[in-house]
Amino acid sequence: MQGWLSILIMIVLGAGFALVSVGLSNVFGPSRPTPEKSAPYECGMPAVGDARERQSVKYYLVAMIFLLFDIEVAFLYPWAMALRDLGWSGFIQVVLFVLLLLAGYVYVWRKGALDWGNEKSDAAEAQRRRRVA
Amino acid sequence: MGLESEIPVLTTSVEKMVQWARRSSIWPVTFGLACCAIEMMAMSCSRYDIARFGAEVFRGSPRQSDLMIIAGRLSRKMAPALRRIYDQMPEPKWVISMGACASIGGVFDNYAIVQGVDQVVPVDVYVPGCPPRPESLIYGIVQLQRKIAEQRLS
Amino acid sequence: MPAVRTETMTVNMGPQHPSTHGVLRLVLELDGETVLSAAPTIGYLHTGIEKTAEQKKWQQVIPLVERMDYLSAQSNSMAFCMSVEKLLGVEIPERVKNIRVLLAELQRINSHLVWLGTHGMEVGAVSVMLYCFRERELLLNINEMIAGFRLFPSYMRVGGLREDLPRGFHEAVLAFLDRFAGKLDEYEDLLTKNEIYLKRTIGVGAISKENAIAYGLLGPIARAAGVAYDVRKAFPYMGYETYDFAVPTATAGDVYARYTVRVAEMRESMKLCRQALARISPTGQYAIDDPRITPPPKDRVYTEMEALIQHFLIYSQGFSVPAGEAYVPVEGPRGEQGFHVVSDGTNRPWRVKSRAPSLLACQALEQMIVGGLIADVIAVIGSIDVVMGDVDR
Amino acid sequence: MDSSALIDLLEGAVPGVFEAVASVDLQTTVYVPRERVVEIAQALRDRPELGFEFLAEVTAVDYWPREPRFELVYVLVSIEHRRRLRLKVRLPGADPHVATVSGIWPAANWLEREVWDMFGIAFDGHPDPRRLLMPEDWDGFPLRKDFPVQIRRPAYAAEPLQVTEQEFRQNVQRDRLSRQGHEG
Repeated sequence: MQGWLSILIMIVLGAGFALVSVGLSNVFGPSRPTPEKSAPYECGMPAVGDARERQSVKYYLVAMIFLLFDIEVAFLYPWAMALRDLGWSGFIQVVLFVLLLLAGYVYVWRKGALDWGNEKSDAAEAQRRRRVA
Repeated sequence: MGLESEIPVLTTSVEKMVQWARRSSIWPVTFGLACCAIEMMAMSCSRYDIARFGAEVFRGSPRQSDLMIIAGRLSRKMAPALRRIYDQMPEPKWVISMGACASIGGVFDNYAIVQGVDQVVPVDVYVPGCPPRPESLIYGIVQLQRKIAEQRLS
Repeated sequence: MPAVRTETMTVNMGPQHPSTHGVLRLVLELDGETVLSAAPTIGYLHTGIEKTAEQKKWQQVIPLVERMDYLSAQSNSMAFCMSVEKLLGVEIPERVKNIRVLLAELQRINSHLVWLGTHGMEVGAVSVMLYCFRERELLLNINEMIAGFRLFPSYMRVGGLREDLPRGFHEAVLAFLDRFAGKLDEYEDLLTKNEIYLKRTIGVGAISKENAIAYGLLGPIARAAGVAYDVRKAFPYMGYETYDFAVPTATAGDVYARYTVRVAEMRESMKLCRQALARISPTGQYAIDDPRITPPPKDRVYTEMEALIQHFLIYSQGFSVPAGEAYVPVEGPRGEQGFHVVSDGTNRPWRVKSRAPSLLACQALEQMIVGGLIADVIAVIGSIDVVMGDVDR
Repeated sequence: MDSSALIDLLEGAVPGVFEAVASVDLQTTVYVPRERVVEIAQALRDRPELGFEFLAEVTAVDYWPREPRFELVYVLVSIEHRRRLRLKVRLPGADPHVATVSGIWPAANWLEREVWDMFGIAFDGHPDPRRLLMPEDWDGFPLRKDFPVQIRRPAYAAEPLQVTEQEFRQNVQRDRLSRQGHEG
C-alpha cells in the first residue's frame, strides 16, 4: 500500500493545483461576454464563417499514424519492466509484435502519407543537401 | 497589511491581493504600428528590460493579453481593426497610447491619421514623445500599475 | 487512389500579426499547408506624409522624411538634403560629405541589425534578437551623442549639418567598430551553419534575376539574386568613389542568399566607416557658409544685430529654392532610396515623392511565397526586410 | 554618357517624339506625348543600346492652377550603360488618363495604382485598377492640390462583425481574377 500513497499524493497535488488556479480565475475574473468579444479573432479583420472549417485530410492521417505508434510504445513499457521473468518466449513475441508494426510503417511510408511538403519544398530540401554537403 | 501581531502572518484584503497579482504581470498584445514599435521592441530587449516589471511577454493574440500598447500612428484604414482587437480582449484590459501620433495625431495633422486614439478606444495612460524613449514607456507602464493598484474590484 | 477533391482554405494573415513586420495584410489561400495564392493588402499605415510635407518649409520637412522609413532615418534625410542641394546648386564641403557617409553607413548597420534580430526571432533564434538589439543600443548612443535623439536625430540639414561633431565622437565610433566586428562573427556562428536555419531558409522564397529586375527590386534582394547594382558604385555621391569597398552579391536569390548578402554588407559598412572616420577632423566646417541657409552660430546671434536678423529670417521665413525638380538616388539599407523634389521657387516644397524600395519588395512578395509552405511565408517576409512606414508613406 | 548623346539615341529609337528639357540632376529629362507612352517604353526596354530594364519610380505632380494640370514622371535606370532617364507626360486636368506600362515593367503595377489612388490619373488596361493605400470607400484623391489637408470626419465607422461568406469570397475572387488577367 505504501507505494500507492505517493502516487495518490502526486495526483491530488497535480489536479489540485490545476483546479485551484482555474477556479480562482473563474471566481475573480470578470466575465462579460459581448458579441464583439466573442466574434472569432481574424487578425483585426471581420471574421468569415466560423472557425470549424474543413481541414485537409493529411492532418487526420498524421494524427492516426501517431496514435498507432504511440500505443505500440505504450505496450513496450510494461514489457520492458517484466523482461527478466518473461525470458526468451516473451522476447520472441515482442519482436513479432514490433515486426508487424514495422510492416505497417513501411506501407505508410511507401504510400506517401508521411511526406509533408510539396515539390517546391522538396526542391528546396534537395538544394539544401547539395549546399551543405 | 497587518503585521502587528507576533504571529508571522501577513493579512491583506482579497482586493489588494488580486490587484497586486494583476498589476505585477501585465501581458501586452503586440500592436506595433510604426516607429514607436521599434522603441517598444528596444524596451523589451536587454538594455531597458521590461521583464523587471513583469510585462515582457508580448502575446500575439488579444485573447491572452490584458494591456494594449498602441505604438505608432493610427491611420483611418486601421481604426476599425484597432477597435475590433480592443473588443476581443478579455475583461480587465487597459490601453497605453504610446507616442504623440497615437495620443493626438502628432506631427501628422492630415486626412490619413486619426487625431488621437481616444476617438476609437478608451485610453488609460498617454506616453508623450515621438518616439518616446524606452524609459518613458516603462514609466508609463509603472503609472498604469499604480493606477491598477487603486482600482476597486468591480 | 482516386484524385481526392480538396477544398482550399483562406487564411487572413491580417494587419495585426506578430510577424508581418508592421501592418501588412496577406490573404493566403492554402491547400493543406501549400500556399496557392497570396493577396497582399497595404495602406494600413498610410500617413499622408507627402501631403503634410507640402505644407512645411524646407528645413521642417526633414523630421517628416525621417519618419517615413523609420529604420533608415539618416539615409532618408541625406537623400532629401542632397535633392534640395542639387536644386539650390550648392557644393557641400568635403568634411560634411565624409560625415554624411559615416552616418549613412552607421544607419545601414543599425537597420540591418533590426532586420537580423526580427528575422532571426521569427525563424526561431530568439537569442539573435537580444544580441542584435544590444549592439544596436551602442549605435543609438552615437545618435544620441550627436543630436540628443535615438531614432530620428535630424542631424543632417539642407546645406550641411545642424552643428559640429561633439567631443568624444571619434572614440565612441571607434569603440563600436572594434567591438562590433567580434560580435558579428558571434551572430554568424549562431546562424550561418545552423542546421535548423539552413533547413528553414535555403531554397525558400527564391526569386529569379529576371523577376528581380522586372519587379524593380534595386537593393539587397536584387543583389542576392545576382544583379550587381549598387547606387554607391553605379552613381556615386558624397565622395563614395574615393572609398574602396566591395558590393556583396549572391546568385541563389533565396532567403539564405539575402542573409549572406546583408551580413556581408554590414562588414563592408564597417570598412567604410573606418575609412570615413580617418578622414574626418574632430572640429571643422560643418555647413556651407551661405547666409540664407545656414543660421549663424549662437554666440554671434546674441552679440551682433545682423546675425540676430539673419537668424530670425532663417527660422521664421526659411529660404526659397529655385524652381525645378531633382531626384538624387541614395543606396539605403533597403535599396535605392531617393526623393523626387519639385520646387516652384517659394520657401515650401511643391511636391516631395519618396521612392519606396519596400513597396516594390511587398509587391514582389507574392512571387516568392506562392507554392511554398505557410511556414516559409514567415521566413520570406522577414527576409525582404519590409518597413511598413516606407510602404504606405 | 552625357544627356545629349542619350537624346540622340532616343531620337534614333523613336523619332520625332522626344522634347528634351534641361535637368539639374543625373536624370536626362524628356517629355513624351501621352498616346505613345507604351510604344516608347517598349523601345526603351528592348533596344540593346538603350537597355532601360529597371523602372525605379512612377509618380505624378499636380500643378493645379496651371493647365495641363498633371505631369506624370517615370524614372528609368539602365545598369550596363549606367544611365538614368526621366520620362515626363503632360496630362490635362479634365480627364487625365494614360496607357499602363505594367505589361512592360511589372514593377509599375502598384506604382500606377498608387498614382491613381492619390491623383485620380486613370491607367487604361491596368490589370487591377483599385485603390492601393486609401480605404476602398474613400472619395476624392488626397494628393491633389485642391484636396484639403485635414478633414474633420468621425475616425471610426463600425464595420460589420461578420462578413458574409460570399461577400468575402467575391472580394478574394475579384482579386484573384484581376491577377489572373495580369499573369495570363
